[in-house]
This record gives sequence, C-alpha cells and structure tokens, in this order.
Amino acid sequence: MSPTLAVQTSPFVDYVGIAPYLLLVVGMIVVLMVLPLLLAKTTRHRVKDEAYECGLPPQGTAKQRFSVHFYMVAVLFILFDIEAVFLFPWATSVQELGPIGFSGAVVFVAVLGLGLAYAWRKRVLDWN
Amino acid sequence: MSPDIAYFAATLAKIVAIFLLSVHVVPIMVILERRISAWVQFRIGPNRVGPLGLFQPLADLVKFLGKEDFVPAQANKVLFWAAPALTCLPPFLVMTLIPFAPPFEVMGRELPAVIVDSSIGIILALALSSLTVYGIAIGGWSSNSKYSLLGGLRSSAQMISYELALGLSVLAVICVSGTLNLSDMITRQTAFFGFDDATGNWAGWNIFSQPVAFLVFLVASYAETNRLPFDLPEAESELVGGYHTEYSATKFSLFFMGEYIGMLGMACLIVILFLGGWHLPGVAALDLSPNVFALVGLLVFMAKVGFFLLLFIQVRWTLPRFRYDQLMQVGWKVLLPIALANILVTGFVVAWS
Amino acid sequence: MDALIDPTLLTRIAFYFFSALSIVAALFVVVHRNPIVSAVALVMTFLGVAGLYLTLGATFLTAVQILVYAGAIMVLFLFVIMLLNLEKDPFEEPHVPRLLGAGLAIALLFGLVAVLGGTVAVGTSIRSGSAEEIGKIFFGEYIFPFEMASLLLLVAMIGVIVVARRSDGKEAL
Amino acid sequence: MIPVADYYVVASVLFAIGAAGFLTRKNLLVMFMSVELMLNAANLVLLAASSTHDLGRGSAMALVSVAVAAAEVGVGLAIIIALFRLRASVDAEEMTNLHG
Repeated sequence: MSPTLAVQTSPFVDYVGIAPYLLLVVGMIVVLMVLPLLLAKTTRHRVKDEAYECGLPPQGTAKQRFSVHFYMVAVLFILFDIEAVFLFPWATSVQELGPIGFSGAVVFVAVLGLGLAYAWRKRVLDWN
Repeated sequence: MSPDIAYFAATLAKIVAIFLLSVHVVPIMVILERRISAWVQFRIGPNRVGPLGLFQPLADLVKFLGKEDFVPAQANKVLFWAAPALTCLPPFLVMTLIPFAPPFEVMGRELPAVIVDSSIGIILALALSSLTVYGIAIGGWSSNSKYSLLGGLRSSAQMISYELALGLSVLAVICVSGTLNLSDMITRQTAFFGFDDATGNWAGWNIFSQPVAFLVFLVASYAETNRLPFDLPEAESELVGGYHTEYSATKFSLFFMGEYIGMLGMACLIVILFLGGWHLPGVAALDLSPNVFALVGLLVFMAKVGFFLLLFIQVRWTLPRFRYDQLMQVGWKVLLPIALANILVTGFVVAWS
Repeated sequence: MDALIDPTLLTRIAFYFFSALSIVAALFVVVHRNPIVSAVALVMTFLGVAGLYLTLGATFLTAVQILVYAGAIMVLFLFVIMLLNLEKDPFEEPHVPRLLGAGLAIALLFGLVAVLGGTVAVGTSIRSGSAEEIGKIFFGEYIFPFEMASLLLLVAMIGVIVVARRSDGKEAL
Repeated sequence: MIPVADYYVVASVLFAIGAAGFLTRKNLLVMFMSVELMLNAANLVLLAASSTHDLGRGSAMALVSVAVAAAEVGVGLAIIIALFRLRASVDAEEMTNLHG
C-alpha cells in the first residue's frame, strides 16, 4: 500500500445499496410528475391563475412578513438539537463511562435547562 | 450461476422488494383510511370500484394522472416543481435503514433484510426524516398563496418542535441498548421481558424499560407526520388545505405519498425501538431454519407495523384537533422536559448498574 | 456485493460524485439571485460534504452534518428568508470592488491548492469516528470543551432572545 | 483509499467559492451562507487530516466546531433581523452607520 492512502477501511460499502433504491424512487417521482403533462390538457385563465382563497377574489399580497416568534422557536430548536447531538456519544457509551460520564452529562443538561427556563420566563414558548 | 452473481441478484431483488413494499403501503393505507373513517362516521365510504371498493386507489391514480397540472401564475416555477419531490424523497430514504426481518441465507451467505445496515442507523433515520421540512416550507412558500404560506410555516415550526422530543426520547433508548445500529437494537431485545443472564443488561422489549420514552416518541411521531390531533398545518377549517392548497394532479398526490411513507417509517421505528422488532416470544424456541425464521420474523414485524398504522388512522378519526398555541406548548413545555428528565433518570440507572 | 464490486473503486467513484455535487451546488449558492434557491443549493452542498465525511469513515459526523447543518441550520436560514420575504436581490451589477473580490478569491484558491494539494499524509487512524469513540474522548480529556459547548449554547440562546425580541414587546417585524 | 490531498483540493475549492461569495455579494443572508460554506470546508480539512492520525479526536473537535457554527448562525441571523427592522433591507452596502 502506498503511503498516501488515507482511509484503511471505509464503511462506505455498507451504503452502496442506497444508489439503486434512489434510482427507483427518483424514477417513480419523475414518471408521476411528467405523465399528467402528456395526458391532461391545460387551459389558462386570469381568474384561474389567482391564488385560491375560498373562491373569493384574493385580498392583498401573499408576500407579507410574519412574526419573529417562528424565528425564536427555530433557534431554540437548533440549540437543543446540538444538545441531543452531544448526548448521542454519551448515550452509546454510558455503560462504560459510568458515574463520571453521568455527572458530566448532568452538568451539560442542567446548563441548557437554564436556557429553557429563561425562554420559558420570557414567554418565548407562549403563542397568542 | 456462480454464487457471487446469485448473491448480487438477491441483493438487487431485496432492494426492489423494499421499494415495492413501501410504495404499496400508500394505496392500502388510503383505502383503509377512507373505509375506516366512513365506518367511524356511520357512512358507507368508497365501495363502487371493484369488490368492496378495493380498486378505488387505482381509480384515484388514473384520475390524478388525467388531471390538469396547474401552476399558479405568480408561483416560483422551479421551486413549485421541486417541492413535492423534496417532500417525498426523505421518507423513502428512511425506509432504506429499516431492518424488516432477521438475515436471510442465500448461497450459504447471510443476506440482511435491510438495504443499508448503518452503524449510525437511528440518528441517520431522524436526520433524513427532518429533511421533509424543506419540501413543505418551500411548497407553501412558492405557491404565492396566503393559506399555503401560513400552512407551510406552521407545519415547519411544528415539525422542528416535535423533532426535539423525538430525538431526546430516542436518547434514553440508546442509553439502555448502547448502540445506534437498528439491527443491533432489535437483537438486544431478544427476550420479551427480562435481563440478559450473561451481562446483566436489560434484554426485554424496550417498551417495558422505557415506557415514558415510548409515549413521548409516539406522541411526537404523530406531530412529526402532521397527523391529527396535530394536523394544524392543513387544518381544513382554518387554512383551506394548508401548504398544498395550490397543488393539483400527481404533484398533490406526491405530498400524500410522502406523508404515508413517513407514517410507515415512524411505525417501523416505533416497532424497532420499543417493541422488539421481529421478535415474538416463543418463536426462537421453535428452532426454525434460517430462511423460515426470517420469513416468520418478516410477518411478525409487518403485523406490529400494521398495528401502529391502524392506530394512526384510528386516532385521526376519533380525536379532536389541538389549537396551535396548545400544540406548541405541548411540544416545548410538556414533552421536552419529560424527555430530558427521562434521559437523566435512565442515565443514572444505567451508569450505576 | 464486495466480491463483484471493488470497494476501493466504489469509494473513489463516491468521492468524485460527492465532490462534484458539493462544488456545483456551492457555485449555485454564490451565483443564484434568489436567496431561497441559494439556501436549497447550500443544503445540497452540505449533503455532498456529508457524503465526503462518509468516505473518510467519520460516520458520526456524517449524521451530525445532515442533522445539524442540513436539517437545522438551513431551516433557520429558510425561515429568515421567508420571514423577511426576500425573493429577489437588489440588482447587483459588477463593479470594480466586486471584481477585485472575485480576483482575490481565485488567488486564494490557487494559493490553497498549491499549499495543500501536494500534501502527503502518512499513517493510519488509531481511532474510528464512531459515536462510542467520540463519547470516550469527550468524557476523558475533552470534558472541558464539552461543558463549554453547553455554556456557549446557553449564551447564544439568551443572546438571541434579547436581540430578536422587540423592546416594546410586540412580535411583528 | 483516496489520497488525503484530494480532500484538501475539494475543500480548497469550496473555501474559495465561499470567499468569492462573501466578497462579491451584497445580500447579507447570502454572505452569511458563504461563511457557512467556508466553515464546512475547514471542517472537511480537519476530518481529512485526522483520518490518517486520530479520527476520533478529529471528529470530537469538528463536533465542537459545529456547535460554535450553530450558535453563531442563531445570533448572526438575529442581528440581521434586528438590522432589517431598522433599515427594511439586507443590503450590506447600506449598513454604513459606523462610517462616522
């Protein structure tokens, strides 16, 4: 083996089966999406092109801005998602890590619990 | 035929079989859902096409294909086309990670009944199913309709909120089983109820060792697949049809396909994580040959999955819908703290055992 | 499978596929005028990079890349684009500072390739990139960065709530 | 099975594309996306380099860098939203408050 070789045993071979499967799924989606174009006729009309609002003429534009609340929920999600990502390695080896690993995880969860409590107090989790 | 080629052909056949299995769950679920909803509501339901209306999904497909493929004038064309495909793909990819049965035996070699036997299976499954958000958000956004946009936004906020509860409840199960590989998780639940004599670890079904995680996961999986009682994103009474209001023809059906495959994936994960996968008490004692054992395992697995799919339908037609503020509060103020506490309790018990 | 298909060749094909995917998608991110298309292209780039991690054997980081970058961080970008309703950029015509920027980036590329492209790495990994290994490392010598990460996330959480909330308590933008 | 240098080349290209985006675009959000691109390129180099020595430690460091990136994105986008409230724009060239 030449010295420039990087990976000795790549787990990549395990994942090859995904390729033919993906071909099947994508093929099905493409066929399903293209067939109506060939089979059905298309007509256009000004009123038909409008956005559907219960059959009434649409009011105002759909391009409006929304509450920043959605954003704050998404940020909380990311930060707790990272928490889960850090705890996965701990959870897989908690049996070997024992009490020391557990106390480390408790500190980690407690610190982020403070964050959840803060968001709770600041009413980020309430919707009105 | 040389053994290698036979094994290769068997692998390909397995991939096609899993694909066909996933695809066919959709029409079966559609007809079941319509018949059961009719039964719950004292209606008759579709019964015209074929015996008992069994060919109704086929007729639906023909109708979808013949419908005009409508694109709203002010929609962003590229994204409007991409959204249904983006919604449909991730749930299908999750199915590659699901071990449906014990390994079969082909030409003296083991043929695992899973397309990708990943060492990080459970995280990968969660990660892939989280990608569904894009299709829904983009579908809602690109249609240029207020209802679609609001539906898409609500739906994505809901999915990410409940994804946390999903991931954190899984963490407690990982503490108990000590692996991320889905096949290993099943083999560590060989006993129905009890501990492993050699190691002293829990070896029964995880629903008994992790009842709290099971409940959290079950509730979160309903929200994750946008099913009632959490189907606010498409609540007909408020938002017309939600993020897919402006969609027609097969593009519309692809959203539904994604939803049903997502339900199938979630049901499979529940069975694998909590109900011992293909294990059934007493079968191992029968001393069956590997292929027969695998076949029995496949049937057991499908029966358990079928139970949870029926539960999905049953719940949809019997429970009322949450209000949106209640929905977000259940996710963040109830499920999340419970899941966190459950992890710490589980970690405490496992670390000191 | 491995008897018929050479695993080395397979990994190589996958490497080229994921490299091409991530680079082409990255170009779309930078070039396309619609920020939503940029965001979707960036998701594709992240998935391509996740594939490259997989060919390296860093299985856990592959999952993290999909879960965090593709599944969470980009959702946040998408939310902000939708919240602020930014479909089209203001027209950006090429002018001197911008061309200078592009030139600088190309120069950077050549510099990086010249420095890194000839690198010869020797040795084999003593540990795998699996979750168990990472858990042992974090709760051994890396316990300090592990706990600091939680503190960092806490500070970020408080910071976001303070910055993003309006001072008058209303929520609309 | 693939020379580590090949990964470095891919990472260099990604980093350069990110740098080009950051230097040439006016939209703050796209500039921010370019920064994420560069961070990913750096992570790729880190993992490729550690794959010949100690992939475990390399992965642990990369994980910390992912956490930093997440925190940075959260706060950064919050600042962009706050700026948008003041200016109703995400054009970097209009943010000239500090020009004195």
